[in-house]
Amino acid sequence: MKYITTIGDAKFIIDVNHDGQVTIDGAEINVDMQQMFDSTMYSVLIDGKSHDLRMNEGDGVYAVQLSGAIFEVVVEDERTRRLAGLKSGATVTKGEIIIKAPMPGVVVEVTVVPEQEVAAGEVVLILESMKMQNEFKSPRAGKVRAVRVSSGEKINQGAVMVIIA
Amino acid sequence: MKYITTIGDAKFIIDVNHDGQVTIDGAEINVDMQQMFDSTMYSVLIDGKSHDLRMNEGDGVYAVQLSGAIFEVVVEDERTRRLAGLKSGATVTKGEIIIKAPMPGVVVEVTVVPEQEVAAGEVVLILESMKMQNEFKSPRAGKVRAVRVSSGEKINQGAVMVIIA
Amino acid sequence: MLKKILVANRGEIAVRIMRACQELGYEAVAIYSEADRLAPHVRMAQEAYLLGAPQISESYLRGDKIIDIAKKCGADGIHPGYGFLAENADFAESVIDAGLTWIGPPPQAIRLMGDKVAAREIMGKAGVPLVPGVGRVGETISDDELIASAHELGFPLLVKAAAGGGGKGMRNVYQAEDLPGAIRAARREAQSAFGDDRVYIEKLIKNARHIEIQILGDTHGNIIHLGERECSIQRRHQKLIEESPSPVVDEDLRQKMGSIALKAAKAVNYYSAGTMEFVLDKKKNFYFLEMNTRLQVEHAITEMVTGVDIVKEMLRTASGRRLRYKQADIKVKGWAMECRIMAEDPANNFMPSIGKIIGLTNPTGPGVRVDSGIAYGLEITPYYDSLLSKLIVLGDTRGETVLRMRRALEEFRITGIATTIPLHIQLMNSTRFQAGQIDTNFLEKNFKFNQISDPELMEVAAIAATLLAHQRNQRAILLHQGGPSPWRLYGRREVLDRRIR
Amino acid sequence: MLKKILVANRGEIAVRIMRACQELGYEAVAIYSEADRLAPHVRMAQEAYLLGAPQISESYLRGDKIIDIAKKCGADGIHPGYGFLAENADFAESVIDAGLTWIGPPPQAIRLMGDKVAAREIMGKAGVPLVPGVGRVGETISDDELIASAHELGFPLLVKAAAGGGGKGMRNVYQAEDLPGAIRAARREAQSAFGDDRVYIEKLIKNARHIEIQILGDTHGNIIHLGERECSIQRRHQKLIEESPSPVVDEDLRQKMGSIALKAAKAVNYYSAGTMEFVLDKKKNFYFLEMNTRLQVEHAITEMVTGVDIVKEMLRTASGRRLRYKQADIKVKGWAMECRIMAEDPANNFMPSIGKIIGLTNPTGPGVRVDSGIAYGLEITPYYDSLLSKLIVLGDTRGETVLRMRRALEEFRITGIATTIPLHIQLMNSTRFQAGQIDTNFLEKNFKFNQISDPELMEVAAIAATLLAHQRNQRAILLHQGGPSPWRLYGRREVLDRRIR
Repeated sequence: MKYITTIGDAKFIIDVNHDGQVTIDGAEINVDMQQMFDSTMYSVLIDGKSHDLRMNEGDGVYAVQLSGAIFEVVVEDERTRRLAGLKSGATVTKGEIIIKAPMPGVVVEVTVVPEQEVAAGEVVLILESMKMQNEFKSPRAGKVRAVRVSSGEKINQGAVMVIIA
Repeated sequence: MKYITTIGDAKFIIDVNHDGQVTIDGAEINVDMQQMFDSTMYSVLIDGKSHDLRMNEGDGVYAVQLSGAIFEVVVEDERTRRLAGLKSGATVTKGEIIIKAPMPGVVVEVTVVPEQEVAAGEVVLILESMKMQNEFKSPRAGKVRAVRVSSGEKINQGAVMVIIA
Repeated sequence: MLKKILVANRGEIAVRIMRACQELGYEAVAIYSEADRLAPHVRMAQEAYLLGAPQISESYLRGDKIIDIAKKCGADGIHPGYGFLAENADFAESVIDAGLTWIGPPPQAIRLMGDKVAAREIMGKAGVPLVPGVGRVGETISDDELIASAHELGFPLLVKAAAGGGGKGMRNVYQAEDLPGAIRAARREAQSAFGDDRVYIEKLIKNARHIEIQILGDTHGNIIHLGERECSIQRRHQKLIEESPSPVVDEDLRQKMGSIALKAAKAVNYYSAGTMEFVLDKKKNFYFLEMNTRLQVEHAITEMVTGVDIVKEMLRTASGRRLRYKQADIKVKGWAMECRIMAEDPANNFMPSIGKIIGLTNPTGPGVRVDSGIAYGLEITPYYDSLLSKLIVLGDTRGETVLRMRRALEEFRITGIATTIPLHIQLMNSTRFQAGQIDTNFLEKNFKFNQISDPELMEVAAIAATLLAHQRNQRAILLHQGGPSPWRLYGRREVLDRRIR
Repeated sequence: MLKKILVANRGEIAVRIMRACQELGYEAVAIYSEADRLAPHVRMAQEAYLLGAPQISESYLRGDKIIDIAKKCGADGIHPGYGFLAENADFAESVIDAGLTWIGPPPQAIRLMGDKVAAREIMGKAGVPLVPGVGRVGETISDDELIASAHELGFPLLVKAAAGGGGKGMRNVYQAEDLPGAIRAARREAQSAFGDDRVYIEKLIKNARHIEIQILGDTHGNIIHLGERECSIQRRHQKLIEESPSPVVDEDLRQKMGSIALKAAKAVNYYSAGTMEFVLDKKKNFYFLEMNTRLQVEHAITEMVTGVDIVKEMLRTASGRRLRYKQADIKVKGWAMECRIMAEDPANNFMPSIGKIIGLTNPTGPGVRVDSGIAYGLEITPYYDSLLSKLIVLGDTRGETVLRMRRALEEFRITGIATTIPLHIQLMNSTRFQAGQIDTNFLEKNFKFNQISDPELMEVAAIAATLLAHQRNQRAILLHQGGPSPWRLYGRREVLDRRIR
């Protein structure tokens, strides 16, 4: 199967055939990838070079960590491309943005009010967790549709905090 | 439920009731036992004393390792006692003894032949594994019923090597 | 003589202190919150007692409960570690009043140095050089007055909380218009962290290094310093990497700073372990910042280069024994460095990371020490500081130490949560860092995380991700083909397992 | 200058050597058998190449393949570690003939010292004291002749293989009637281990200690010794615990043994790392045993007390550089000890243990170093030596070191297989061991494993086992109550998981 794999601007055409033969941009390579016991670590030998890497997948993006670098890798084949086409109505530039708490914490301050216009990168909320105050910013310009939490409130992981439209 | 728990000659009467209350030899104790993520390690708090131990069960015997000591603990309740009663026809002092390979290896030497009388503790076979030669002894006096391997043979884990009757 | 020590802390520092107890033949007593039942400090202690709910106000800050437990279990001393109750003079006094040994400095010294404005005044009187600044002991200065004084001091400057420490309630201000907001933010943070919103302002020394001197004393008036630590690699005033010695401190400057630090310590009749923090400017002028009246996170690098076990000395001297060392015994040998491994995601603006540790390999081998508060299978919760482990390395030279640190960081594997390990690897690869050209702005001004575009590494990442995606595709196709077969059940189970773990 | 090193070994020593390579900026190349694809040495290397099937004859002993791989991948040097090909002079010569750098001693020295009978002769001529014994260079002595000579020497005596080392092909004989059987057993073992059944006999020195001197030299004729190691804690001639310094060697004896060792090394024009092994009797007379012409398992304790990185020095001097140290630079500071953690079951006559490592916590903290060849999830196979890890500890005094070792052993957790950790803990608790009253018979004569009857520990074990049995009972009852419910499925799954893992 042929894949179009991208890391930022870099693009790789990788072909994996039924015998497990792999080519990258047309050049054949010898790959041995083994999943380790803790399931997010992999040992990869590529033409004799040994790499120990950590890999997690989320929302179709593979986060690969090796030698201190973290790459966000997008892998597409015919089918995923089609799916991407179907989903494209719901991308960040158009739909609602729901800012959820990535972990339990205490809301230190909500810096916006409903109906307020916000710029891209503007701080909307400060959440304290692990003794640190973390700022949450709007990923794009828009209008605050709802504020679901208030200062001093203890919230759970996944709680919806602010919605921007 | 009441248990009779023995370690060698030492005997403990331990009662665990439905509310999780525990008494040992009549004295109530406060126990919090937690299984760790790797499943054979346990953290046990007994009346505030903290113990980190390793525990494996095999053939009804619990091997407990803590602070460098290894104890073989036998736990019996009414039911297990009854079962023990049923099984008692097949104990080591009477039945056949099958000496199996605990791991793959190479047979260095078989020091007995079929029909030979052996004493308790007599070496019957030497198996090399992990660069070491390990002697296997007869656990009791008896007669060699069968020898299933020969010198130089590579054998798998669990292979029957010698049977003593 | 002490026999049983209650360690009023958690995480790596509780483990560190318990190791010292065990190596001295003392019994260690742990305290724990409901979130920490399976934490290493509970498992390695001889005794362990529950404090309460996970929130620190219900657990590790409950001085009353802690003293109660100590008395009930027959502990004869309390070591507070750092953070929590370590710099709470009232708690120290309560411990002593309860007839227990306080393993730390005199409560009076904690109190005096705990108010940074008061500390500045004492240090100034003792002849210790101070950064120019504005503050008044025991008084709240209004925002307006601070703003007015700021113009006299000039920019850039630093707004600092009078109470507390650990980099909280601090803001750099580069221009006048940012000052009111910075004062508000600092007050807010100080109020939340220390229950005291008093702030003061100090001139911000440009291109400064953070240099601190470790102090160690006994109750017989003997007090020595153990050389310096450089802690310039900081983010939002939180130290991330420390080293000893400093690349810019020579023997002459070390002795000069050391004797000033001792003078300052004697001004408050100090004993036990403590640290004098200074800023050092480009001309090697140094100014007093604050004193930390406790064991510090970064104490281990000083242990590595001097051979002095600071925690054991704290324990020994707390029961009235004399310091085992004189100033002349202290020789700095080799080069030590520490990387703080935090549960924070450097790729996501250092957002704290929580979850279960599903894989853990601590680096080992020559010259490597790990002081860690985590274990395989442990749940990292949002209630406490994000420090997981300290990776401490000793080499003959700074060059060897940096190479060894990089090697050890590559060996360090924590899976299940995000950590700062990738950041540290990138820092070790930075040529400016390698050359020792660092100051307290380095991390925020002269270094950019994740600007790696090594084509070979990218190719490896692309191949690995593609193969994993391919494997999943294949499995998905097979799973959709029909009824269960042994092979397929196996595949399904694997997928399930992966999701759960 | 070396740039890329092939490490012709596996396990902890391959990891150790690769760490040194990486800290010197060299690339490391691993070789591996089919059983070792996921082993740490493969994962940490920059490159890794498959040798063949798990059996050592198909993999780690295939010198031809190894040299071929080195040439193909552009390695410029080979480090053999210990065991396997390390003391194979023919292999060393082939490496050199292939134009690669041999990171070890001169092949001629390996050859001379490899035959223990020949080595005795050379050492005797060089004036090194020898244990009285019977042997002839290059000749097989018949059993009858050995038996006849034995009566002249007197009992007890030692039958030893002329070839090889590592404690293989050796038998203690205390009375004449056991001699013929011992000779047969030693020949059998020697034939199997070294392909050479020649044996000789030596007087067995009673109550002797095993003391060895570490040697380090360069190709410019500079050669120094790094003091002694005591390795008297042995089982079946296999070392289990080593320490440096020895409790009975004073500076005077150290210098005497050191200069004899250097004299012996110079007699074979030695360079690189090597060890002279001696027995030391109660009157502090010492006798040459054998020379190990390679890096030794226990080299790390010498590194800890001298500060010399022996592996880095081997790498540096192999490319013609001069030794960085002179004899006067070598000072023994502190006390180091090593426990060998083996995959053997001390409760079951040290039977080797195989299986998957399902839990692993290496001890860390001050003064602790672990050189390890294992990792979480690794399968321990029956093909190789049972050494898993070396736990190495440094303290100020022997007392501190023993306490620290015990603390570290308690922290060391390997689950999934049996290990010698419990044995080591019990040894650290032995008062005779604590007092340093050890000799090579200590473990087999003066120490009994698992004689612990501490009532508190027994009670804990009884309670824990009972609660686990109770929990299983309860679950079994619920499982038998009827059709599946979510709760019960969960329970069943857990049971399954436990059985699998």
